[in-house]
Amino acid sequence: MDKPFAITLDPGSSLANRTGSWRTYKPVYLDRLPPCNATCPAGENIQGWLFHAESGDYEAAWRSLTENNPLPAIMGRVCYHPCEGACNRQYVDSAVGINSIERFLGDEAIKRNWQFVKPTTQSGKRVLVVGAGPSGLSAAYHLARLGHTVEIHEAGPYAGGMMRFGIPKYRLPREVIEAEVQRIVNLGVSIKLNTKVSNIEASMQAGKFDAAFLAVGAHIGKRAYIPAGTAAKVVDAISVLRSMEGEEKPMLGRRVVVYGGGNTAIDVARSVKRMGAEPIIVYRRTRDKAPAHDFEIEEALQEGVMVKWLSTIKQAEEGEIVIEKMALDDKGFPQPTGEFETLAADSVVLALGQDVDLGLLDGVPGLEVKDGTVQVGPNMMTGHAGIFAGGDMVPSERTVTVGVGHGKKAARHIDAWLKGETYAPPPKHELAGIEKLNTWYYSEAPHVVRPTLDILRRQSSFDEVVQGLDEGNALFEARRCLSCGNCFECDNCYGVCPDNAVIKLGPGKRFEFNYDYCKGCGVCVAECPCGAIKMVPEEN
Amino acid sequence: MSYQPIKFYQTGTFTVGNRLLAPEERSVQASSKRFNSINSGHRACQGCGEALGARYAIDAAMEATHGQLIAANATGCLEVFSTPYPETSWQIPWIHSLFGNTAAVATGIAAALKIKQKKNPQAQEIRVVAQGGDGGTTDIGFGCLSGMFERNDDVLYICYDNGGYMNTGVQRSSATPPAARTATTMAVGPEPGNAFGQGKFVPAIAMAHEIPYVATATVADLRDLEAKVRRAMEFRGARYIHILVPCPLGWGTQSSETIKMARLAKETGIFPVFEAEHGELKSALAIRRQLPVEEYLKPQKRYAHLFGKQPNVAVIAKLQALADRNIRKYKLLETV
Amino acid sequence: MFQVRIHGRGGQGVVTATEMLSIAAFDEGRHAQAFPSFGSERTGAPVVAFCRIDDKEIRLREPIMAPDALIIQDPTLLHQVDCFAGLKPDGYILINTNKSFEELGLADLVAGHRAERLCTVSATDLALKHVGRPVPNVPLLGGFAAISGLIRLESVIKAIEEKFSGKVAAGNIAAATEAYNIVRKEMEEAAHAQAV
Amino acid sequence: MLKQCEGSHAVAEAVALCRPEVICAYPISPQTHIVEGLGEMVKDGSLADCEFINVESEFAAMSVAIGSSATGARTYTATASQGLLFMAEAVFNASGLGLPIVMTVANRAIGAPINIWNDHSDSLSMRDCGWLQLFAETNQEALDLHIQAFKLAEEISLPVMVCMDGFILTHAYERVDVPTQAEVDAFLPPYEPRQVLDPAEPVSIGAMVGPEAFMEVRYLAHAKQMQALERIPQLAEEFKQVFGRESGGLIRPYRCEDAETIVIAMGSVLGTLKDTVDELRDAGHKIGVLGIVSFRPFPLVAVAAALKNCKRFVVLEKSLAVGIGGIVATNVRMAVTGMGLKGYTVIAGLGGRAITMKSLTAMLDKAGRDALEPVTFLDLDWKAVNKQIEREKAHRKTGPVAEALLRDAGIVGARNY
Repeated sequence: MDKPFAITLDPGSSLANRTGSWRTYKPVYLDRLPPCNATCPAGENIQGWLFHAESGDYEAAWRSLTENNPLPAIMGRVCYHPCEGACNRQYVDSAVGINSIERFLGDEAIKRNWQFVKPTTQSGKRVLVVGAGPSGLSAAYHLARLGHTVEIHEAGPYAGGMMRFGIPKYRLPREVIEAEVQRIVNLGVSIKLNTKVSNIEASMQAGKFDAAFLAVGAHIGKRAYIPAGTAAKVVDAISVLRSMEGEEKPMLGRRVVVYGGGNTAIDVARSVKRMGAEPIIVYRRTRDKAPAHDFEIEEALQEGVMVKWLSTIKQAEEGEIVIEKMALDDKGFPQPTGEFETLAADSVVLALGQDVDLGLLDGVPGLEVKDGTVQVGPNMMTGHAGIFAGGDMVPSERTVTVGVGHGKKAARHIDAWLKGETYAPPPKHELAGIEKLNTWYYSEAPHVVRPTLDILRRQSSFDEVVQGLDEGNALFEARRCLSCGNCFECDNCYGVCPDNAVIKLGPGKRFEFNYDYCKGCGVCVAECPCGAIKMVPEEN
Repeated sequence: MSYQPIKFYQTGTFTVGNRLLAPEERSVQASSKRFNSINSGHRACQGCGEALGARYAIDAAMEATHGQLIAANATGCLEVFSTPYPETSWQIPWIHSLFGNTAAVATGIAAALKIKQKKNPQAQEIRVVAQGGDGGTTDIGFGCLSGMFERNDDVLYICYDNGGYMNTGVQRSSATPPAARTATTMAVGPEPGNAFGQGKFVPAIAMAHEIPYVATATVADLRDLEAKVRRAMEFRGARYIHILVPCPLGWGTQSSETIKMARLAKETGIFPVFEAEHGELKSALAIRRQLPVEEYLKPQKRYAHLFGKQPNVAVIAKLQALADRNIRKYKLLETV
Repeated sequence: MFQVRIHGRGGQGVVTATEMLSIAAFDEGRHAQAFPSFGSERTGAPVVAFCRIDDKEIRLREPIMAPDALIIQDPTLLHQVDCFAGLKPDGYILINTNKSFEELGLADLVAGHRAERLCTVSATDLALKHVGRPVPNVPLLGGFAAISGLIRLESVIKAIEEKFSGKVAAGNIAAATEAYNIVRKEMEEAAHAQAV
Repeated sequence: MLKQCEGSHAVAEAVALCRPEVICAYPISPQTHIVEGLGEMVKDGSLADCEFINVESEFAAMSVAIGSSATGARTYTATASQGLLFMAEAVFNASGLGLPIVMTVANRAIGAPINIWNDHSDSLSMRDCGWLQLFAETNQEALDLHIQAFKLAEEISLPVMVCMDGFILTHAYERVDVPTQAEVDAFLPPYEPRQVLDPAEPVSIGAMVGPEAFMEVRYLAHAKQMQALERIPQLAEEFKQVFGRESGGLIRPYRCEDAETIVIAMGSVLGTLKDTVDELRDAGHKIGVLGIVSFRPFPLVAVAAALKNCKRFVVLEKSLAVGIGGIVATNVRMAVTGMGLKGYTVIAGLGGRAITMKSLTAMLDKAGRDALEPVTFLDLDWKAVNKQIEREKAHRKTGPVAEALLRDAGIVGARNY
């Protein structure tokens, strides 16, 4: 139409007015490090794999997870999940059940027989891994994916190391270990069982290995001197647990005293309970001082395990022991009280920690051994070039997860070393703390509690105590993730911009700012639920 | 075992959208094909709540009418920042006439459309929306608005309430909340701002006209706002939606806090968000995490005089009582 | 040009009367202009209305100050308003009353007037009788047709039919016709009396 | 077809014949009968496809008209006096937006003191609002001007006021020739808007225009009225072709040839003036009458041409520019600038004061002898005025003027004959 001058205007013509020039600060998208990822000893990108799980794409989630950890079904059972302790959701309602989702994904992978993708090229290098425990398996897996030929030498009859000999069935069914180990074998890793490496250099020469990763674990039960009569039965926890794997169960009698307050002590007590015995844990300090995880102590007590806190064994005789009551001093250390008590006991199981068998290192030049562990550099290499070590045999917290983490880390360094390079890990993003989030946008959704086996079966069988999640509640639990510091495409920035200055790039592509019109008001930053945008000054 | 089934992604209905929603569950604003009825390049202040509210509401109305919409606009910020010659931000047929006559202009548009429809019944039907600020609605335009209500003309009137005459430099309107400082109600004497009471609360007056549909909304609850515009378009006759749109300039808040302020207004009970049909209250948007009014008042410079060395406890208590009254009256703590 | 002024009270159909008079004249092919005294008078207040009748276009818009005829719809006005102001010598006067000019105390005022131009008719009674309401305006028009000879009774009846319908029209026609006959009779008697 | 009917009714019929699509109605005397009439026609269906809206004020009436006109509907409303002032803001807006609304103004005085009777103060107070203003002399012309007004308004996209004297015309029963629908359709084509609110072609109407373009917008409004100056006589000519009547145009001279004195006026008083002039002519005065039909745009050239041979002119107007004198007179004087004519302003008929031949004759006789004051208030009651002036000199608390004057005149209720 022939419009009147000035008073009538063509639609949308204000695009000519670039309001971006009003800006003194501008918003920028960024990824921040979610606290779960930050705390995972295995270095998992938890928020990353949850992102896929949220959409129900469990295989993608599993593949993302196994980028860092080849044993989700195992970890989903035995990991002590520090991630959940760090989870920002605990400030909204309760932490996301990361561990249970990991287990769900691991079990899905076994059920659906998902396999690892074989490397396309081979490096021609050969790496010897000593020990088929979590650390060794992890290293082997990563090295194989990097195209190296990997051979694991395992002294024992089965793969799994402490996962098999240290963790009872009711916490970790053996078929789960079998399945995840088999998947690593299918990737091309060869495992030689009953093959004890007694001299590492000899084994390396014999097998023409270019490098070695040692992860023999800590299998030798610590002994402590207890005055004991000849007839007294005193055994160590590791051998008890190991013997559970064999055919003939250990003969411990009815009243079994377990001496120690760590997870191993709990494991032994709960195991013998299942064999019909009446375990009593004797520990010299209090429950809150005990190194065992409280939820495990709780489960043990539920199952009828007795505990004598603040007690030490003074004397072991046939059929009974004498304990002395202790009291904590002001520094929290237990001190003898001189009060004694006699307990009936058919046997005493010592659960006082384990030592490493360092025999295979005898005579290797350059190695440094300190209080029973091999010293390694930040790249996990021992004093001897080409020989790396990890897991329980190096100084660190002795958990499966730490072991898996060592395996990954060592593998990356070994790979670099084989190439004559040094591996530099990528810089870490800034942490996405709760203060960076706008939690208003997350709707109320309480944590899903994993179902547990009924108490009678727990006391009488080795059936798995903690059950898995079904798909419905696994999905629900995954969707409780706040996606801290990482855009999950909620469209908030796109919606709340008063200047339509956010461009939506489509599914998976996130967004970008249209700085021609963005006035820099910062509403998008304030309303981003997960803290994936920040304001930065315009450079002048 | 039982677990709660999830309709939406864990951000529920609070975010604008998300990648996991079925298309029919997505908000209009989440769509990359939304109309952007008011386009980029407008001259609103940084973080303008009215610019945001207008796009939310008009886009939703465009969606509901398949783009067959004409808008009348009162004089005020929205008009000034959207259509300074030689540019307009509007992508829809739009007319600005005067400050106080928008409802009547819309009536005229509706009347003309009715006749055109009658003369050409197979033509696509076109609907009318009128919009203005609280000054143009509750003060100078109130006569025309009431007339439009009383005749039940087929017009959806949307009031963007930022609690004052911000365009002219923050003077008091009849929608200025109690104790809020404006350029014409300086923070002197015991009670700057309105005399106590809800001021002139036009949604209630609209309900008194018993028009088919009345609703309040805020820019902090997008989905609620869009649902109300959609609902409004299902009715014939006069409809009224009153949207709270924070004004960083007039309220003395950070430009980034626009939505936060609207959210606080609702969560404290200061601004009740509800829906009424034919004069009867139908539903209210429940408070999710109730907060004391201080949470809402403190960040705003217009209330700074309440929080000096000696906080004005009496006035704050009165404001809390106001919020409590809303909570009782509109049952804001009862979740349906 | 013939100018008529009608006096009455609000509610007595004064304005309507002038309009009908103009319609009657129009029906006879004349030019006519009827207009009220543009007041905001309410029921009961004194009201005046005017009607001009001519054979050519009427351009004059001033109020009628020198009427050729007066119709007074309410005799109680006689002592409140100067109804006779400007009346031309030998102007026509028709009053709604059952009294005589003498009884109304108008003897001096009308002294010298031609008797057959001074008539009274109790139009209110006729209205009550035929229409059932005390609206004297229409019967008076019948009387005016008679007294002035300016318009025919048929034209008045046509005007009535244009303004009213059904029973009201019929009643008014009856009333106007009776008034017409009454006035004719009065005029004849008056003429006869003068002849004697 | 010839009819004897009320002026308001005649106008209602004319408007209906123009097929309006939206009519806004708000009651105010003396306009009310017009919209009442239209309301009946919409109800009984004789005026089809028309929305009739009872608004809550004149301000709303014009605002509704703005909305409907901008949406492409032929739109009509009517008002008077206070009503016109109450809608003033919207009146300016309608012309500013270039919306071809047609509005009848049943001219009436403006208070205080409140007064319902006729003069021209209302529409003349809006003389600069950007509307065209056409004044009717008779009910026939009022009827005809409405038909012309719609065509004119829509052609040049400006609103038009048709002004007719309240009561004197609106309430007067007289003969009018009401054209047939066919005749009107032949003269007035359907409305084709210059701009329209339509989703198919969205535009923003009513933008904020700053110093950089505002003057241009105003100039264009002026240019449009200049354009109308040419169109108005042509339309009158076209109208004559179809209806066979002289109606409208810019000015209407009566016996002005060889006239030494020309009296200029607008509206219904022209009739009385013509009768007066006829008598004066018979008495040997060389006098004529010039009627102004189009007050806006004001026909400067045409007026100058009509006056070029006279010696003097008298502007008789029903309006007062307080503090200067005449409003029409001021415009006329602008037209005759430099022509060396004697000019007299006569303020008459304010608030319904009757303008009689007697007074006009006396006044024009004086004018003929150049014995007239430059500004004359016709039939002013000097006794009452002076008394009040004295009173005010005497003491401070004199109370309300109007009531005092009525008291002096011994008049209880206003009577005007």
